[in-house]
Amino acid sequence: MELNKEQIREIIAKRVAKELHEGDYVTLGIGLPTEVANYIPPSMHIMIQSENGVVGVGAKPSPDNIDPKITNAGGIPVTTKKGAAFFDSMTSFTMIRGGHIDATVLGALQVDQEGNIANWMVPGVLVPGMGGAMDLVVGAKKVIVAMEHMSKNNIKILKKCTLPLTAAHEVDLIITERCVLRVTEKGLLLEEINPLFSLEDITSTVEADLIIPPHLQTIAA
Amino acid sequence: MELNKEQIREIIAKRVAKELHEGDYVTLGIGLPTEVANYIPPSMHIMIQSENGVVGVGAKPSPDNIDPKITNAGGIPVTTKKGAAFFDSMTSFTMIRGGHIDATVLGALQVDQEGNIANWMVPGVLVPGMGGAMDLVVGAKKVIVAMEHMSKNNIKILKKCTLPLTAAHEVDLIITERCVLRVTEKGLLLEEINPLFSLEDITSTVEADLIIPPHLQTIAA
Amino acid sequence: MKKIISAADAGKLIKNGASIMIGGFLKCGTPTRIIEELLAAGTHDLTLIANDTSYPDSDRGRLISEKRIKKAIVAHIGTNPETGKQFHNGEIEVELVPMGTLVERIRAGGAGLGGVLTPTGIGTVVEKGKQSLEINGKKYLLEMPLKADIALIYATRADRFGNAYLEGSTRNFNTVMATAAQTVIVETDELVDECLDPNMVTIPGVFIDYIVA
Amino acid sequence: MKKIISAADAGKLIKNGASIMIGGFLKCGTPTRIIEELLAAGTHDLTLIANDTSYPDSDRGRLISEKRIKKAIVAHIGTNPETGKQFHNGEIEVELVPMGTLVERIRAGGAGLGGVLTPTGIGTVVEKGKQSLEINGKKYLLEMPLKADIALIYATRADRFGNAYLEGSTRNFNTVMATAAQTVIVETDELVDECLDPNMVTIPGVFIDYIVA
Repeated sequence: MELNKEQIREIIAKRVAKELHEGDYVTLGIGLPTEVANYIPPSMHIMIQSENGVVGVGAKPSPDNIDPKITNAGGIPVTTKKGAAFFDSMTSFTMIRGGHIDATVLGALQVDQEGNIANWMVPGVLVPGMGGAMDLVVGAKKVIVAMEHMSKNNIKILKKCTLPLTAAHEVDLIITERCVLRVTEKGLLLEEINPLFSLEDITSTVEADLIIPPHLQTIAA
Repeated sequence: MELNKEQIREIIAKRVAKELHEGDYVTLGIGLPTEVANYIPPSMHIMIQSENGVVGVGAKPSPDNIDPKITNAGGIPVTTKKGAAFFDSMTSFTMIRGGHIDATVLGALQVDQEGNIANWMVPGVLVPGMGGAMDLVVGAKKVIVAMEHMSKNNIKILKKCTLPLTAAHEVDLIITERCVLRVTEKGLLLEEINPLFSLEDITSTVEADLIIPPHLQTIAA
Repeated sequence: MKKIISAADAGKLIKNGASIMIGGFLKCGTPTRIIEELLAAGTHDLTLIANDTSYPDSDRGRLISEKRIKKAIVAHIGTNPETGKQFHNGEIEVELVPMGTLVERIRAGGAGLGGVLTPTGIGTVVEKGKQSLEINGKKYLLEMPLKADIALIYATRADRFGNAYLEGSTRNFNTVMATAAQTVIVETDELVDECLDPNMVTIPGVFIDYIVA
Repeated sequence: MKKIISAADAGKLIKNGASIMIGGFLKCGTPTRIIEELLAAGTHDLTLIANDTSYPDSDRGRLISEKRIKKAIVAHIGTNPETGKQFHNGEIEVELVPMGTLVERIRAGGAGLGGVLTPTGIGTVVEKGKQSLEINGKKYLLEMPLKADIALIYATRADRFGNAYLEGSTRNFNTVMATAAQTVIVETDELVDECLDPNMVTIPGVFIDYIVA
């Protein structure tokens, strides 16, 4: 099954959105995770926290409504929703590291069956810096990795990450366009599978130990 | 020479006021130190910090102008001066412990030639708690002890404090109604003497090693 | 949207034996109505974490006078002779903590930090039984984080999202305590119909669980 | 009253080889005018402490592009490829610090604390060469305080007493940096004639030395 980038991102972002609950405070990473916001039902009240100092991030401003003093962590101007608040980086990381954020959604270069995640550098190639990711992964109550299942033809869901870690033993859930995997003490539990893919499409593209339940659930859409 | 309590407090508070400089941020302890504020010349701009979360403490409010939401560290309603700011206890002790307060003026039960100070408890008798005093003494750039020279007939300026310390090696200056003593590595330097007292009145009431300069300065008034 | 409850219901959320943080510096910025209901509910064996034990006949001071407190972790008890008396009689345990250390210990609890390294208390009885570390040639005490089951905090104004604005010198310990308890209840003088201006929020609603209006 | 100086004079206060903290998260809340003057003054061999190195052609990012920075202590360099390039070429030293750790290290410097005990970075390369402590069964890294010679911070409005109000998401690192440098210069969009409302002060003037209006 070949999906284009856009379809992949939509499948993942839609599925991640289902992990969020009424009243949750959520921090979304840059890139794909940011798109999760587009699939939160308008009736559901979710507060998006941005590590640069906003809780209650709203929609993109219209061109004539841009305030350079209100941005998200990507430096992009945003608006605020009802109930928003501004604060400094110290308070932001008190929220993040102190366990006050219900869930964080982050991309990853690699993730493994121990719940380790690598998403901040490829030695000698890409060293953007960890930004707030290390604190987010350590501190958020629930850590959701939202990523494309493979990177070109490289396997990303491993027995043990080979890239420098962002944090150890912190990932709870891995959501790709092919499946939903839960990190358990015995390996990755295949909770859901996208019916567009076969079980073989999963097992052949995951190096980690997989726990495959007798009755496979279809990915929630 | 017999002075009454009021005279004693006035001599001390007046002399302490001379230690403050234009633009200083100062935290005054409860009791006698608070009276220092009365002797700051109106032309001199000094900002008084109160550890409960005010910088720029002003005069006592008139009875019809009391706001219970604006108090000093003694719980007494105060007003604020021009340029005042409110903040929380965390910020307050960032100021205090972080070295951002130019001077603190505190009372003491005992003080010694090593710059140790005891002002928070008498075991078995009085245990009010240290409040913010330990942080103030450790953090303020200059620590001024303002106290009556003796407690009834007991000597308070010792070789070594016998009461539980508030902090070790932090006192810079001791100001009593009889004299001004500077803590130096070699003992207490008698910087000024109140002409109402003789040298003998000092030496007989101070246990600490005293350095007496050849020409005694009169207390600045 | 946060749950809006009565002071009486807030009082009932606090169980016998619970650890509670109560904001306020003496009377200023103290959530008095919830304390009234806590007194009325008869709750006892509490561990109190606060700046002070107030006055014998005021707010958390009455929790002392009426013997509801098993242990007090505070910076100052001088304004409440009842605390000193019960302490000397062995009726209550009192842990006196330097004020700056107390606020940092609560902050560490709320911010997920492992402890506080402070110069305050070095060379004093506060050092007793504690680890100290030498860092860059200077000695620091390692002080432990503090958390509580419940925090009762004050706000001058709050909105339904739990955002709180605190006026004057009422902020004191309220801001850090909001971050350091399992359940955080804010008692507000005024519940606004509209939202607070996001620039005017002293305590973001993310830290708040219940509002007593 | 604080000294009000020009951006050019502020730029000149920064000497070759100085350590400087610069507030802002990318462009937001960054004191750009002083940076312009710092560039114009030709100052070099600086140690930069900031959230990020911005963009190659913006504010502190230009300090990188124009090779004024000897060492950068930052959480993120991804938006400025020039930093990565100079880093790989060995032209610049880069110390990457998790953002939450960076803000706490600066705070520790400003608050007189001996260090930070954080769980962030445990099990990663961030641990390398650092002491860790086990506290209540959990491992924490000991991270060192950060201070600087100069801090350049942004304000939306300031008064002549140095009190500053920061709007929107401009607060970011500005608040802690104001506490952690020998000399603190605030660049304000607006200098008010009257004083700020003491309830609206984001950064109290006690932390400020100079105002660039």
